Amino acid sequence: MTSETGFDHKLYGLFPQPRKQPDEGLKELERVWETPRGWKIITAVNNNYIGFWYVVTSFLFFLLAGILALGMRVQLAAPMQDFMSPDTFNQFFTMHGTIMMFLFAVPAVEAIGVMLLPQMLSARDLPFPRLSAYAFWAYLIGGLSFFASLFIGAAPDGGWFMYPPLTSTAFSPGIAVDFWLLGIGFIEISAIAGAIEIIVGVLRTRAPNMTLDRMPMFAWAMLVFGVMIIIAFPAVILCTLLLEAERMFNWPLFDPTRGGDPLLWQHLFWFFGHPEVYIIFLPAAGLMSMMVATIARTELVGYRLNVLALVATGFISFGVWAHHMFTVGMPRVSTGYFSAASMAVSLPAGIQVFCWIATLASGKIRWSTPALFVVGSIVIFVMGGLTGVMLGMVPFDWQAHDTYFVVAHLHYVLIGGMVLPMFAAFYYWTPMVSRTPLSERIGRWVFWLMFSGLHITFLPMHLSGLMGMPRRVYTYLPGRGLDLLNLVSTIGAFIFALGVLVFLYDCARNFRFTAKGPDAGNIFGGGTLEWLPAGLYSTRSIPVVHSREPLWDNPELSREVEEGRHMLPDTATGTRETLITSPVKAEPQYIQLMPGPSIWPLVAAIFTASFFMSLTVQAYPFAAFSAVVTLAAILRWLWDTDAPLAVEQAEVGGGIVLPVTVTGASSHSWWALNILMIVIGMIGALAVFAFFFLYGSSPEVWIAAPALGQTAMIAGMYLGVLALLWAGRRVLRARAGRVAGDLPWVLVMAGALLATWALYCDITGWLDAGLDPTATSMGAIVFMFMALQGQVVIVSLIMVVYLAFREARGLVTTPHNVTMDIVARFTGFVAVQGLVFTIVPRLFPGA
Amino acid sequence: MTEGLAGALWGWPPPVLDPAGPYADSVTVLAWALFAMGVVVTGIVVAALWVALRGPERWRRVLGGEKAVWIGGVAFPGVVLTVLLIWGLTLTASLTKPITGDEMRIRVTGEMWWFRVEYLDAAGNVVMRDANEVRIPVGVPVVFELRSADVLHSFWIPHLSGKLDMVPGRTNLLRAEATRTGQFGGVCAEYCGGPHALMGFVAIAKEPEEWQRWFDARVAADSVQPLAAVSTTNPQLAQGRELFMENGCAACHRVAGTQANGLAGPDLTFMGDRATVGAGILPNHRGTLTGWIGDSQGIKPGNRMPSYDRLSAQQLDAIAAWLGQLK
Amino acid sequence: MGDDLSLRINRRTIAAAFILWTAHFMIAYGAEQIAPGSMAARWIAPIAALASFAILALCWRRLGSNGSNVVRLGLAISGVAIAFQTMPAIVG
Amino acid sequence: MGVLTACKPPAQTRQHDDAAAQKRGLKLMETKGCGACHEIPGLNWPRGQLGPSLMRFNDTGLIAGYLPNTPVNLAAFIRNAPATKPGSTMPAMPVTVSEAVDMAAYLQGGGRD
Repeated sequence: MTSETGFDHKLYGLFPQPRKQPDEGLKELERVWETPRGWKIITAVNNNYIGFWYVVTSFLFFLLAGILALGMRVQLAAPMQDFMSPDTFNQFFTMHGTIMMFLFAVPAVEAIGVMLLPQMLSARDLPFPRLSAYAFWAYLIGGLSFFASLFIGAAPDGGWFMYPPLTSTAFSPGIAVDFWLLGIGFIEISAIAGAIEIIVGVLRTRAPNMTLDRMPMFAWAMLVFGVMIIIAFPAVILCTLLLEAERMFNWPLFDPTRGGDPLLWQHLFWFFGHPEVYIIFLPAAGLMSMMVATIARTELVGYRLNVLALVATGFISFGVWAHHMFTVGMPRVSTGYFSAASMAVSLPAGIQVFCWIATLASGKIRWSTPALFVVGSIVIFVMGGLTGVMLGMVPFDWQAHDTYFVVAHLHYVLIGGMVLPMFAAFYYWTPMVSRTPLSERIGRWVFWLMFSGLHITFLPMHLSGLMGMPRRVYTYLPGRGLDLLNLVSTIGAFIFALGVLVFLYDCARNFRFTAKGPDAGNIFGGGTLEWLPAGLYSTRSIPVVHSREPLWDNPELSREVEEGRHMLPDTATGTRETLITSPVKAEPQYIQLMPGPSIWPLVAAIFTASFFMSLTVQAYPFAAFSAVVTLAAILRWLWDTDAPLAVEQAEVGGGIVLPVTVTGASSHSWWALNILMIVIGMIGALAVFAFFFLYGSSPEVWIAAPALGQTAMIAGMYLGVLALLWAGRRVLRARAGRVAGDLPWVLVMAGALLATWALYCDITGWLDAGLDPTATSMGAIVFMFMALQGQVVIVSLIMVVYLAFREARGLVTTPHNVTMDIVARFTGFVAVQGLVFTIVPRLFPGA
Repeated sequence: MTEGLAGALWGWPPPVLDPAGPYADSVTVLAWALFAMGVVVTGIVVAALWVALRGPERWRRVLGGEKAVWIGGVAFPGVVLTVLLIWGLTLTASLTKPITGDEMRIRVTGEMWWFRVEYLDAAGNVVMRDANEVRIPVGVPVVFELRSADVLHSFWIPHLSGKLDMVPGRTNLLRAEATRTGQFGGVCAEYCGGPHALMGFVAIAKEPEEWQRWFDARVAADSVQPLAAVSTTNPQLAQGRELFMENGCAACHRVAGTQANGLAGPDLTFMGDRATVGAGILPNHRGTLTGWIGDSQGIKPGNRMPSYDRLSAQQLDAIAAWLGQLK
Repeated sequence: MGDDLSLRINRRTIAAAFILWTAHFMIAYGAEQIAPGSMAARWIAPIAALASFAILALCWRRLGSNGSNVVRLGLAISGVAIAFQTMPAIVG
Repeated sequence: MGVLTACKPPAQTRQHDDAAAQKRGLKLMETKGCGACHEIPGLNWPRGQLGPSLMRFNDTGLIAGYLPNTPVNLAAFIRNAPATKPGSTMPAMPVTVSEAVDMAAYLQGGGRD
């Protein structure tokens, strides 16, 4: 096998090492990974704690949203009841959908990822532990304050999809919608941070020799999940920015009287919203694939087919967004394209289902609670998938759209595809984090209550939909044949809830959290690395992997790992560290030093939340104060991570010496930054889509562009920025081996300033041409371009100042330097985006 | 007209499966085929699961390899989906055949939370106004011009056709045709805030001759003003009319032939002829009309009409009496 | 061994197959957005599909005789999806 | 009124045992929209406040403070209140005789369905 990084694969033969490591090493390892005691536990950043809290929090939101659902079902148990007022009901269903999608489903799978991935990959922790801590705290605080809006009656009531114009200031004048927009935007940022962490974690922190072909299915699923978040979530961020701009500054992006278009929101929202369904489903499918293999006691049949299915779903799910919009009056051929993609996206789902069935057939099932949940999920998911195919048929969708048929469909898919697999995972992986496993006997009750409750609740809804019951109604008229169906649904909902309650009872009785072990152990006989004996540091040494189920192929592996006979035994540098491997073949590359416990991610999260809350209630001075504190806290936390290195390189066992941290294209931070630029670039690209969409829908409000000469000048300035950056890097390289001097950063700073000036020229150019952001949709979207460009320009200016500061301390090294590289790269991105934002509107002017 | 309204509109059989026109017929056939497909495929998967878990060794070996995945997970769905897609696309095409311009035209505008109805002539001029009710002749193709005055709504008469959204700033055209007479319920299917749940209407299909007579009479009545005369003969009606004008009703409602010319609320020129009160939610007779005027907020919380609870029962009844004879 | 997902040709071919689907989707849908209902917008989808099929076939051949069946399935799924994506322009 | 009595000789007892009639009566109250003006037992909506509440109607001595609360009187009142009690603000209702009898049965049965 050829090497990816020049690492000699023969060296894997050195492991396991013949001799056991001395016991002092283990003590040292435990000391290094020690958790703060007492109340200081909240400063912990280790994934064992953060992951567990994260899972518990997301489950809490599942319960809260579930309680809202029960309230709605009581209201709908009989026709025309007044258990709650229409306004309360509208808030309930809005919050139920919002919480389930944004505060439960996505965070829950992300949380399971944070908890399980390092163990499955045998990494000591995720690559950016403080970032996960920040993401968790931001989510907890933001989520709880969002939920609290229900108690003050200020909860949003525009539906989780928030369609304007109902959510525009004209029809929703209060702050409830702002609360939603800022709250959700904030939580999305937390989700994106988590996704970056997970992508880098899966690609760079795998155990040595765990090639892409040997990754656990869940890791594959989380990789696709992360990439999908990076592509899809910018759409909802742009949505919130656009609607907030309309609400706060009166920019008519969705107001048809001034050239806006309410359908723009729907396109952008569903470009996020449909992939979101797969973002939720794929990780759960990854968990299913792993559990299926274990309960059938055999390898997953069609591992590679399954991977192919994940990747195919990841792509095709981006071509189905408008099947939520078949009834808005799109041209016929357009609806056809989305119908076709909806059919195509079912193919990979079929592959996964049959992989699971084939695996069950090729092995011999051992019944257990996870096994029940897995088999039940397959049936429910297939049923939901089939109604999905029905809804993909345009003429049928015209009838069934926005009725209870869709309610039934989506709950089958989400509960069969995500909730039940999650419960299976709770039963399956609890022994990893608890001293005692959950009860098999109670678990069966939980399963049968939930399984039957689900069918009793949602099966009748297919019929209520066809009988004409629309969605999102707080009541229905008597005498329309809906009474009995709804009563049955309500009873089913309570049966389902009873199942969840019994699960809570099981947890209270049997769950005893332990991060350090001894835990209940591998009671289901899984074959992947998370079942190795582990402490807070994960495994004592990191095993060299030769197959997909290393524990099945090498029964001795646990002992070998525990005796420290594999790679990176104990601690090589005397600090927290993990092994960074290459993305494809997982060849050891370097040792990453990891930050320890810190209060600053928590402080930053509290003040980020208070920043967004203050914006919502328009307490601008306090918002500014919060922003400053947040920035200070983040810089303070980064400060620690930049400590000078004690050692340059260290031995990881078998005489293999690896460098300690590297810079450049193989560093994990470089990866993270590139992913971040993709996120910002996606927001820009979708804004360009919005421009063309509005142009197509209201060309009559488009005005003539500023003079061509001015456009050429601005374009020239942006090209000048690129030239300056190129020159700066060139100078740095030319001074190899010497002090960098001032010229490189001065050139980069000149570039950033030139980009700022170009933006200024762009703005004044449009103002002179008579464009007014509040008058027409063209003004709104063009000034939106500039607002987006303004944000990245400000970031690049801050970065340049930071670079100057580093240079003053003599920290800019030749011929390559990470800070210089990142600043130049980002400023280059600013120039390219500026170029696009300048040229696009001037190339497509009005009369 | 008012007899057993609710029961006639909905109920068993489900309207989606009980088509009353060509634009719903073929979708019903498709729906049955899709249900059959759903049941068969679920059956196949459950059977495969049963074989995988409990089946004889020989069968399990067949099912337990990648070949099963290729056949069951790729080939079989591939064929089924291709057939469905072609069917769906051709059906979509046949249901959205170009509009010739010879169809009868009715403009329906979604408002919070009722439907404004305007009958158009061939040139597109409004010839007659109504609300929350569309009457169409049997066997005549109709095009509904759907608009919205405020937020998104959706126009759905499941017996006659699929739904189509009412989008501010756009005009969507919905084709429909009834092949039998009857009353068919309709609702707003897109969430529009507040009492969205209580936003309905009625579609009434009549024999063409009957429809034509009714339509001609209405157009004649709407264009001139014979109504004012009717109300003066009876003191109660005169009082009702006076109260209507004095209490601000006229600011929002229009009654042809009187000073009442408000356009914010439903046109009441033919109120007495309407099947429902409150946008499809109550049968229309003098009692319910009285109740609605006096307590519309109690009946449909959050709607735009205030409750006239400051008027006495006797006064409300007079207004209802006057409105009830506007036919 | 030929199926190994960490092989460069396998990774790249799978990615290429679905990027091709994405490109075809964007061309077909984009054309329909710009000129709804026009004949040009209708023709562009089958033409782009033929080009896509040619590229898929090329990828297929590059896999060689002992290439991966899984990757071939990826090419096939992409091909079917592109064919689906062309039907609305022809049948619809 | 006389005509009505001749049509259907009613039982003059106040307590109705005819469960089927009561059930029909409730259904009619619902579909005719009586709730637009009255609060009616067993009806969630509407709960009109314009007319008198009809909860515990069997305890009421006189219909509209005017007529003895007998089934015949009540049925007649429901059909055409102004004719039964001159000056009543309750309008005549579009219901048949047998429907009115069922509705009366429901109200006088204490509203138990």
